[in-house]
Amino acid sequence: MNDFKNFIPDYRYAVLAPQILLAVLALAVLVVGLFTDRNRKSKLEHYLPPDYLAVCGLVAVLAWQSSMLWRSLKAGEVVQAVKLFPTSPGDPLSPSLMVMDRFAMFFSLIAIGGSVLVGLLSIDYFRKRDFNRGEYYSLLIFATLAITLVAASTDLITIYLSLEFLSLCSYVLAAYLKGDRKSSEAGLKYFLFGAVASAVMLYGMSMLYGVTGSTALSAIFEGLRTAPGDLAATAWLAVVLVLAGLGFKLALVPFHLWAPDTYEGAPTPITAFLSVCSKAAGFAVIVRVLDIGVPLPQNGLGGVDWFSVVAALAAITMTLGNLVAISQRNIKRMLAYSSIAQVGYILIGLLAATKSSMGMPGLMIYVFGYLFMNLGAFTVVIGLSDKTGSDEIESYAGLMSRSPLYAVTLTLFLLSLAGIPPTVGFLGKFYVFGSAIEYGQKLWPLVALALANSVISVYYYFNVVRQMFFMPAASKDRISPSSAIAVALLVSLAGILVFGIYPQPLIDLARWCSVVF
Amino acid sequence: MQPINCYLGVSAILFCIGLFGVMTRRNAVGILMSIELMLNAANLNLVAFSAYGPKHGLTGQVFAVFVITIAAAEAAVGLAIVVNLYMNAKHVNVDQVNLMKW
Amino acid sequence: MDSWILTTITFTPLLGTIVLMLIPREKVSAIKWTALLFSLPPLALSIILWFAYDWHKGGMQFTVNAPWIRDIGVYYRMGVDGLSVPMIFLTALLTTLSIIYSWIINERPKEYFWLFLLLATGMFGVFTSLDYFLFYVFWEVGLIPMYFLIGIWGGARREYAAIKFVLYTLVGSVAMLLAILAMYFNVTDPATGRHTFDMMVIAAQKPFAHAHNIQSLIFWALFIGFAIKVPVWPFHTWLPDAHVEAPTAGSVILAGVLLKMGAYGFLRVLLPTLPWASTHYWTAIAILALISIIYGALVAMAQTDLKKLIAYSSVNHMGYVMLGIAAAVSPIAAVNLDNRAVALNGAMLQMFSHGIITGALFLLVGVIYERAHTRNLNEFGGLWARLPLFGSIFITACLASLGLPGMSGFIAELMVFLGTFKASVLFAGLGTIGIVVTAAYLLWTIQRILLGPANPKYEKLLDMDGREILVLTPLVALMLLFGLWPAPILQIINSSSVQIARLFTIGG
Amino acid sequence: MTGQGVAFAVLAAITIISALLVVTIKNIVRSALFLALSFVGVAGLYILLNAEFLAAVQVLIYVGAITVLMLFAIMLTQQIMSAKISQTTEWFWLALPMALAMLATLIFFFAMRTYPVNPAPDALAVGTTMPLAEALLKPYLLPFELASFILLAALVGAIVIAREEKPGATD
Repeated sequence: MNDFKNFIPDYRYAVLAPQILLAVLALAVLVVGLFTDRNRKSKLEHYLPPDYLAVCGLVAVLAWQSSMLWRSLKAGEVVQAVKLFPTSPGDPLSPSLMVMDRFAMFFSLIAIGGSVLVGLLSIDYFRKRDFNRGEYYSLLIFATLAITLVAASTDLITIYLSLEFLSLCSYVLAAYLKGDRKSSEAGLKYFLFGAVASAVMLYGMSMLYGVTGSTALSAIFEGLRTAPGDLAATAWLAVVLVLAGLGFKLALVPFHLWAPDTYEGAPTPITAFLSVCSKAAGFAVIVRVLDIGVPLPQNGLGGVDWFSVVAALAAITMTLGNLVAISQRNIKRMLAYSSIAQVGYILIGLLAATKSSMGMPGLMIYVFGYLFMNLGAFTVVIGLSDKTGSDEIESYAGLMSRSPLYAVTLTLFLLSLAGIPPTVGFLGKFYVFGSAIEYGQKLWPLVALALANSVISVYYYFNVVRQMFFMPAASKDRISPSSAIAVALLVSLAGILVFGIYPQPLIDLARWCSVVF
Repeated sequence: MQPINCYLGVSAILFCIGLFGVMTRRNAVGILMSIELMLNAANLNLVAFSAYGPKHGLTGQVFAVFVITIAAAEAAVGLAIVVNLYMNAKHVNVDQVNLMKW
Repeated sequence: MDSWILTTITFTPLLGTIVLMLIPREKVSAIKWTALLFSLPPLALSIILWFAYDWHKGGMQFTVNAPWIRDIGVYYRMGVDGLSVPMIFLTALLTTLSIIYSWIINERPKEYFWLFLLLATGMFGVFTSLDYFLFYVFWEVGLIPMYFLIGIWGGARREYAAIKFVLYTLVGSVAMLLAILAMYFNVTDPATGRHTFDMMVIAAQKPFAHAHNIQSLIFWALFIGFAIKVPVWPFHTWLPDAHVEAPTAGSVILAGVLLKMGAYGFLRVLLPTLPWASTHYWTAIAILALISIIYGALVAMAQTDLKKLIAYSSVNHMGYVMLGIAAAVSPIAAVNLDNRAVALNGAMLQMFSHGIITGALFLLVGVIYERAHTRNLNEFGGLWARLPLFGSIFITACLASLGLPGMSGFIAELMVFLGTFKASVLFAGLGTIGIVVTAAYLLWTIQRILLGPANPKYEKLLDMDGREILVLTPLVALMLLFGLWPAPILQIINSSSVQIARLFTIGG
Repeated sequence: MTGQGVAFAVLAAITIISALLVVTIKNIVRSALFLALSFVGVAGLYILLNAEFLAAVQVLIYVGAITVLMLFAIMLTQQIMSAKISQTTEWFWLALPMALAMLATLIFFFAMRTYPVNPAPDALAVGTTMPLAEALLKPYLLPFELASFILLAALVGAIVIAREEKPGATD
């Protein structure tokens, strides 16, 4: 029993506290839900409703995660990353299954913060529909937990497991409105595409394992560097297959086919979750896989040229997403396509990060800002469809006279999505495109395309603005948000404006967290 | 023992059969079966490399165990979704859910 | 007063928007007075700025320099020179007058004045900022309120005009953004050793001085950005729609200030920063300017809608600005420093005088449209007799617009042609065609509206009321003042012109 | 041909032919049964690859659980049992060349390459079950725990989705 100590959690595993808390919280919410959902008049419901328990718990975890990140930052360069679960215990240099670095913490922050907002949005939504809230919130928290694990995974096994964890929770959540055929179809589509994508990705992973002899990203990196030339094409194929699986999570064209229907059919808070938190997970993992797992061929050393693959994906993703968004009449679908296009822009940051020091912070700033602007937009969508019962863009006519708060905030969120200053959306675009310019002329055409797409996107974003401000209202009834929605709205609004006007703290944070281990 | 390429060939064939099934099957359960074939193909790779590789070690088998676990979970969730759709729509055919709609 | 004056000018209207938000939307009168109140300090300060600016010394004055985004070296940099001082005054004046003119707005007044104040902040910001990031932010901030002003309070095709305006302008600004980023990564501030967005440092460093291909690329990106705003033919097609559909005050701001932002961009950014490309492509600029002049004048002549006519006359008049700029950068050796400075002075003076003249004309269109509910030229006639005050002011403005000696427009155009004549006799000659046509259509317009047989339909029209007189008097006064005594404005703009001209003069 | 070779050929044939039948025959119930057979074939291949534990797991979970689960699902959604309705989409003629192209790519760029492996490891190598258990419970403890959470979440999700709600059960 000499190696017994390897079973005992090292004290450093305290860095997993947020994950453990999330798991405990999910179970607690599940149990509370079992009692309260059956009997809405119970004392437990009165004192500890599962939805408030979930949101408050998530806020607590968010606070914990922030303080951890803060402590890590204060510790300076010394403690940038904690390696967890080395694959061969005892050997300090062996690759590990997970690394809790600042990069992971940053994306955990986004995931947990996003879940807090999504949780707020869900309160009225599900109270009105009277569904199994306990299971709903516990799955939401499980999905959040999965994202935090995805962000920290450095081994194909953990990546696959945590991505599947996230996917399985998401499938169920997308299909959660049981009586609703659209939601069921949304769930089925999401599930089928997701399962195929993950099978393809797994096949790619098995090929990578074959080529390099390891599942740890750092070892794969070395393996690809030194792989015999005979296997170059195999490695390329394997990386492309893995990218296909990740492309599904990010809804990259052509792996996006599930997105619009799922976004439209799923419960709207889940749509918001998928378009923000789930994508954050996708970015975290694609960054980690490509950045530390797959070397670009250079200096005569081997590698896999994923650059042009990702560039091509980014180009068609942003273009197609935008062009199709123009013709949408349902705002959820429109936001779905717009979020497809946004991913195209963000990927430019990943490409540029191979040379430019602005690339990775740019990507992170963009994803961070995207959290607020997209969730903000969905907040308004949820608040309105609660009152008007419609998600059609036409039902937004004359909103300014019915609810100035909704109209003005939605306008600001859309402006931020379009990248108009002084919002955080502009800052994200500025950094991402700036990094691509810095990268060199190879990326200039892509940036030009992205900017042209930004102009196109203004057309359909402003179509909503046009309805809200220029069109006469169908009814004179005033609409006002519930308190949970109002909180989410103000948080998102503060997010896009504060970080848009005073971005230095966000930029510093992104810079500190942009080193990937 | 057979050269590893034989196993890889079987795996490739299995994967493509699965892919073919995914694209052609009309009903969701059929697609799910095809997906399971693809997962098995990947597992076969993992186990084969694990058995042959001097440096591959046991990782492949470990991975395969997890994949089987996930496959079970995935099947449970997927079939639940299928049953749920059936309760709502009385069919489980993917072309009737307009799968390829833009 | 050195450091706070520009900030105060820029952000007082923004403060006003916050105050406006606190006023209930039913209290229309309070809203209007608040808006006016917050537009006055910038006006007062801009007059003070005019006198306080030391034109003997020239260069950037009243500078502010505070760090904003350390990470990429973005600073809150502001400052004014002879180019921006008149523009700031023009902006402040037209904003205040527009707000007074808009007293008649009773449809959604809170939003209207809110947007107007926001617009003012954007415009002031563009003319004061010396940091590209800041400049771009203000450039875009000025865009959005105009979209709403056109879209909510505009005419029949307002939605189309509004989105067209936004999309055109955005195309320009993203091209500009690309160019800005490219320049940013190509210069290093010698003081800090890092990349910088400082306009002055970038201009001093001359990015891509030897990489002519890239410099051309950057030049055209910036050119498109500014040319759309000016607008230069063939980028002008948004302008007639936007002007015609915009509410009167919106047209005034649009023609009076927003178009100047394009020309300002040429003078502040393009010429000092990319002198090689500017000179290299001077013929292209000149030819586009000439087409704008002639095309604008001819199309204006064909209009029956008074507002559209004035809109096209803007294309024509801004063409002179561009012609002056082109002449000033021509590589022809015979053009000496003085010639170039004269051309630039003409361009800048034309910017200013076009602002007040066209502003006045749009206000007059508004005045007549409020009464007759039509802008069709052929329906009017003999209005001078009925509305003597309106008639006199209208004639004054038209004559100023066609460049009658004694008015500010005359001096501006004269200087432009003096400069151009040295650079190319042919271009100058072609440019005069525009002058002739302009004179023709403006005189014809006067004839159709004011003279001839009166339309009995409009017998009961009332002459201008106190508010309208209050709005138009300062503009007419300025046309005459700078027409007869241009020294106060020429002193100021000359200090800038000479600086730019020096860049293009061999041995200068 | 060695005995092993024969075994491999037979198992591979079983796997592939049943897999082909899974995706082509019309009766979905038979399809599920062939799926089970295919899984058994793969389990046999695992044994040839010295992965006895995996072979057992394969039979238990895939054949015993997943296939049965699918059969249940087929029963519950009875309509699709009828052999009369077409089970394939109109994508058939597009899917076939795509799958074949993918196959050619995989065979050529993946299966026919030389890997850094032992060409023929000892067929009678010691069992891998013990080391596998060691690996799962030592270095791979975290994924192991994670898998249990995944199963829990999947279970909760599956129940909540598939459970029939009693109408009027609200409040």
